[in-house]
Amino acid sequence: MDAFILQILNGLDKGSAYALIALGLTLIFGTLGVVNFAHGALFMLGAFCAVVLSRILSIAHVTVDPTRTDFLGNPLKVSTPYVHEWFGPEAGQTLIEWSVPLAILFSIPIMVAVGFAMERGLIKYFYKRPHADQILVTFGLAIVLQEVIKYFFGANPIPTPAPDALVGSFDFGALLGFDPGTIIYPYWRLIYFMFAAAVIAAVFAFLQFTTFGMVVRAGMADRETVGLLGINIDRRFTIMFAIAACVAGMAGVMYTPINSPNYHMGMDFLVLSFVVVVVGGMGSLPGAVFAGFLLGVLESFASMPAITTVIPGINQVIIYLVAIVILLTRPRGLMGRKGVMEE
Amino acid sequence: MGILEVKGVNKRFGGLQALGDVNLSVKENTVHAIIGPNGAGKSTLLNCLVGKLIPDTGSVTFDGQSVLGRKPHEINQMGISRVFQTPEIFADLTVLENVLIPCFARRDGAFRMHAIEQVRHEAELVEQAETMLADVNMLGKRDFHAGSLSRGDKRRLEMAMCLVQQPRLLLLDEPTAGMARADTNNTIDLLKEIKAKRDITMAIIEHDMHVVFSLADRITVLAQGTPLVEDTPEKIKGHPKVREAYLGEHQ
Amino acid sequence: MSKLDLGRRRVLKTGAIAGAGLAMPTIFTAQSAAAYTNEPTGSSVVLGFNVPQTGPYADEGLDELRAYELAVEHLNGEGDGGMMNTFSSKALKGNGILGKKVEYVTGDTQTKSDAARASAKSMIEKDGAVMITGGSSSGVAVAVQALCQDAGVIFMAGLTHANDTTGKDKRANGFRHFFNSYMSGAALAPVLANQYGTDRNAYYLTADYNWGYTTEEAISSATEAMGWNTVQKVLTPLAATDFSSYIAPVLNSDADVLVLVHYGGNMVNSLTNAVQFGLRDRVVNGKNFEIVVPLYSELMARGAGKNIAGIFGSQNWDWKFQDEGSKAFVQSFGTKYGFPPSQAAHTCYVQTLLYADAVERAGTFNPCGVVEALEGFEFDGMGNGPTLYRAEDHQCFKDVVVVKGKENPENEFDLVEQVEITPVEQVTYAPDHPQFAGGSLGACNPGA
Amino acid sequence: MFGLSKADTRLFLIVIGLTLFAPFILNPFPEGSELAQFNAGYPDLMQRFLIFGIFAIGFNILFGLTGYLSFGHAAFLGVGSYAGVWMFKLLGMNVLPAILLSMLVAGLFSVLVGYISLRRSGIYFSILTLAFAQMSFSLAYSVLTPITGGETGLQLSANDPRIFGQSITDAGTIPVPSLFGLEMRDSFQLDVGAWLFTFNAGYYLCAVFMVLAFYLSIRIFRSPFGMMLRAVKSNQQRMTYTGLNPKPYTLAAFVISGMYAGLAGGLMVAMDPLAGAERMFWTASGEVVLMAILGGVGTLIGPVLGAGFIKYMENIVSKINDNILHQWFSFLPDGLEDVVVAIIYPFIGKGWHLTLGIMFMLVVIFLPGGLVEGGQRIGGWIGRRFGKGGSSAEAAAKPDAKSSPAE
Repeated sequence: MDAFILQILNGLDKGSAYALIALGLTLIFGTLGVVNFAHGALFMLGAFCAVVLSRILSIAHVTVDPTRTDFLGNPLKVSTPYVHEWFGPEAGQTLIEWSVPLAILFSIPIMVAVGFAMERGLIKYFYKRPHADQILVTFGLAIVLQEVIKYFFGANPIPTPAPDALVGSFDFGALLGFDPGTIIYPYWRLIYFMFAAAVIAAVFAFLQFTTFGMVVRAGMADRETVGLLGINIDRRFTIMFAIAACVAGMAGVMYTPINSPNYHMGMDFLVLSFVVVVVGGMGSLPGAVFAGFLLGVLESFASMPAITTVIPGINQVIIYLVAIVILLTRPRGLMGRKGVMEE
Repeated sequence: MGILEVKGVNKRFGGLQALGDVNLSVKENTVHAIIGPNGAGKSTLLNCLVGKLIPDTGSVTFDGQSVLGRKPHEINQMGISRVFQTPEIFADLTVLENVLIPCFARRDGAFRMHAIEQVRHEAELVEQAETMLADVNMLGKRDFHAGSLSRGDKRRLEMAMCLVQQPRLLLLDEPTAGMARADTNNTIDLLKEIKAKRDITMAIIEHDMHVVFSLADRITVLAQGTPLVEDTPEKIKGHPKVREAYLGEHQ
Repeated sequence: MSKLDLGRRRVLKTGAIAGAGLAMPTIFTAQSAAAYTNEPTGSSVVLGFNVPQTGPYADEGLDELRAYELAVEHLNGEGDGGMMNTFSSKALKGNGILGKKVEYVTGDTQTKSDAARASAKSMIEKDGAVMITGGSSSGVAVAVQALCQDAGVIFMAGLTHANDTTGKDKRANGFRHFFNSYMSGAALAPVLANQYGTDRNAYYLTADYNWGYTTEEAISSATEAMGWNTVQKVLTPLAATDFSSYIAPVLNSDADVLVLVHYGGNMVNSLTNAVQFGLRDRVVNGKNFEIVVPLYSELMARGAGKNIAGIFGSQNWDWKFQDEGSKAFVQSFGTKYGFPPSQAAHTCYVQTLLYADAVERAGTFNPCGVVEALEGFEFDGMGNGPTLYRAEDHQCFKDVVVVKGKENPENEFDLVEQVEITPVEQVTYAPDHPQFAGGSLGACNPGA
Repeated sequence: MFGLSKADTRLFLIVIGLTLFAPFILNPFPEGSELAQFNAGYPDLMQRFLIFGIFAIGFNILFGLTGYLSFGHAAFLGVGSYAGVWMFKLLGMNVLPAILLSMLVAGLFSVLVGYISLRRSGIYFSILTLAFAQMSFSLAYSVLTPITGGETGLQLSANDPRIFGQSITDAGTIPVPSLFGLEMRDSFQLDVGAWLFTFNAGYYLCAVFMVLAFYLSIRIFRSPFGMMLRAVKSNQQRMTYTGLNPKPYTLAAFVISGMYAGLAGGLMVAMDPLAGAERMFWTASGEVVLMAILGGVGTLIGPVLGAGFIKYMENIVSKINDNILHQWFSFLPDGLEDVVVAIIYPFIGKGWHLTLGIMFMLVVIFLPGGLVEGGQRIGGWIGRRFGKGGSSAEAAAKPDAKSSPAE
């Protein structure tokens, strides 16, 4: 039972990441009709916002300490971050430590700008082009973005830990009446889940309760009609793209303490998030979110030793297997609309 | 005994009775129109005839054979062709190819793996297709992209695609929907011409009274999923029930 | 930045033919012309450095490439000579190899066996490379080794740790300097037993591919021999990025040691996740919960940050070694590039020198001559103490160092501290040891 | 000729000519010259051009004609490769049975995958094929290691039975793939002045298959079957109401293109008897999609050009390193040289992916019809500029200029 609860938590956590990326993907699919292979790259850019912020906060001035030597026997260069000097070593260090949460704020304008630039500069010319062309151009863009990041930050993962105060784990076992230490869950993963829930709720509320959202939803259903009504749907779609980019970016920022970011983390997520979107049903936001959590939970269960010993390799294929079963039993995924991306 | 016999057909969608006990008989070599106000069940009936929907009860027979449970392409192979509300053509193919495809379908059936033979070597079928195009005055556009045609030409092309199969029954689903008066008249002329040239049975589902009365030999009026009356156009015009159910509302 | 003149080889190679060829094309089959594949006929010789330049191991590949460039410099008599000064064999004179200037070509393995083979093939077929070296995974090493065997050139493996490279997939033309899974197990087990006691329950998370299998087997059999108990072995997909669902069941088992048989990005993520779940702070059966990472990769360990502190593992070499060879190598590498080399760089550098030395001693580039010179070759001064290239399987036998992650690193390169050096006797095994059974070297193939 | 129309015959002859003389055409720069780096005329890469050309041609029969975008086509190539290597291991080193079995096994696998996946269309179909391929890859890399060799790939060993051949040669090596004694790696070299041309047996075997595959693809494109496939892409509704059943047509196209992939896989192991699981990874499937789109979807020659382009980038651009750059620009003053090298360096060698990504974007932005459109534009420009007669030489060098679109 305790193992079961833990895997549900894990599944929800994985699902949060899937759902956040899939949410943006399906928004772009649904509103703009664009297959965006660069969406994973946006997630990766978000993560590197955190890296960049921590680097900025760590900018240091270098002094030479003649009493110590480096590995070659030369005098040691000591670097002291400016924030240490400005706010004192302790406060300065805390500031650097908190770079990941701070990066959320830092990433929003950046990701909005990136999304805006991408849509205006590139994607809008591809609305009327075949999906094949959209795939090629966004895939090309994804490669370019990730290679640029690789050029500046290298291929290795870069550690970006959560602030010390948020490191550690929460003991559900004691809370729920199990043995202490059996159901412990890291704080940051709980934060990630709550963050994802909040973002998803915010996006839904935005689409549900604002006029803007109403128009966009109408546009998702029938773009031409809304266009005929004289509503400038294009401008709204640009904003939608920026929002999708921003959601992916923030998901990336928050993900960095869970796994150290590297330049190809976007590609790692890309295929899975496509599967999530399609299993959820094209053009369905709740479908994408639900499928994200569903696949996350199933993946977690499939990796339990009790199951992998019975069916070896099931943890390797569970997501794809589930995707096949769902698509065969429900032609348009869990909540897909008819006619969207079926040609 | 008509070529198409619909007997006691019922179709429900959830709580909605779309078709209630529909009986219909289309006589060979006539033009039979099915009219009725919006939501009368015309399209549902049509879809039951072509295999897209399966009625809950009742029977549909074509030339003595049941069409129920057959797939659309099988029903087509039995000799029923369909013209859509908005012309359904192969927009990415040339006009000639559009007409060639039904020629192949007629000769080779629903599937044949002819991957090595070359289309241009099928002189007989090409000739057949070209004759058909000439028949609808489109031979000059044989190498055009079908997608680039005007709407009227698309309609002609679709008719040609259906006729080249030499169907025994041609189903027309509001062939003039959304057309301007001039286009509508052209279509009427085209259909008259087609009818004059060959023995063919047509079943037309139509909203536009002008079209119906210019073409139909017999008319069935459908209201709320049930046939109200069936008679000749002249009699239908003055029928009180029809005025009440359909024409009255239509003014 | 110093430059190497690469183009000259081809000019010189074909220059002689060019004169006659213009008048009348000469046709001959490549097979009959040379005594062995890519026999260098001009004043230079080409080596092929085949390393991952794209994909997750790109940084490791680049570090290997740096080491190769350094080795080429030293062989050609430029720079400070590095380990050539401390190497026990004095055959190398700093005038290239057999008097021929060393040139090189580079390629990208992408850490895929197909791409690696394509790249190696182009080096052999297009650039005339007489030796291929590099790689940072066993899959690639085995694939390229087999290719070199078929083509008739020498393969000097880069970073490859699976037993198979010199076990069931060994080849006569292939040589491995790096240590292997068995050695990691044999070196780690006594240290672990010493540190953590002999009554331990170990839980294995193993990367679901060949290297994972052989390493898991090596570690588990070595620790079981010390009295440890294996609770569970779980295979994790290569593509996994979030290991939480594999870590969580550890909490519900009675394991008190977690062995992460992961490398590279998998290692960074699984270790980070394990620490997140508070495993380091756990007490099970009255014992502190411990994590072990059998094979350390410094470059990747950097990605795990503070999480590696205090975690045991094994390494082939570390730049903080204080022997003369290591110091010389670190000095010249550090001077050239500004930071210390990784163990991948070290093994690649050493392999290049060993190859060059073998050619000098054999007096020929003929692979069969080189094989003969390397088989049973004993040397010292290359950073690992006295070392033997065993003739039976072309594996180097040397001391293995057990390390643990440093608690308070002084800089980003200062990742591990040496715990113990396990002497070579303890890590030596019979060539027909069950973990290595099933392959045969075959005969050396000179190609042509 | 060959039962083809005049334009198709011309295209076909050009393709035959290009494959036949590729060892010359791909080695335009003299050995030892600075530009020799760009020569692609060595056996391995030439074989790859053809093999991936076959793969892309087959993929295009499915995607270009029916519009069904399979995102798991590499699985068939991978399965074919494994089948081929197993033939080498069990039967003997003759390549023909291996290639035939590769096609057969890939064909059977594609019947299974196609039958299930084709129940859906559009992106749902793409994801189904992707799911099958990813499952194949994951299992081949891990659980199925005894059959597939897992991480290291399936390779020959001296202990293989090889019923109709030797397990090990007299010289103590593992035998190499051959066609009735003609070893695939046999080459002869031709020295003409400063040029060195290599003619490789394996390459010409690939060339034979490639020419046949290309010929078959022309025939399919021009056949009633091909027309039906385009009808599937254009309007399935009309198709069913014309009495045609789209299912068997699409399945047939899927299986044919699966067998093309199997042929490519079989040839790959015939040239190099090792099958790695990575060739089934989704990026490999994505690569063939990119090849087709880059070259020009639905055109005959486009996919081959796309395949050649990507493989050229992968094998040639990735091998340029900074030393080579320094050497190229050594004529410049030192400071300037360093600047130039520093500018170009990120795009070559380890940065070849970056160049590839940029090329994808440029092609799709400026040449919506892919490289074929580029060729047509160049051809058109030359035609206008120099009149009709002057274009023939250029057209021979640029086969795309002559390609005829699908219709």
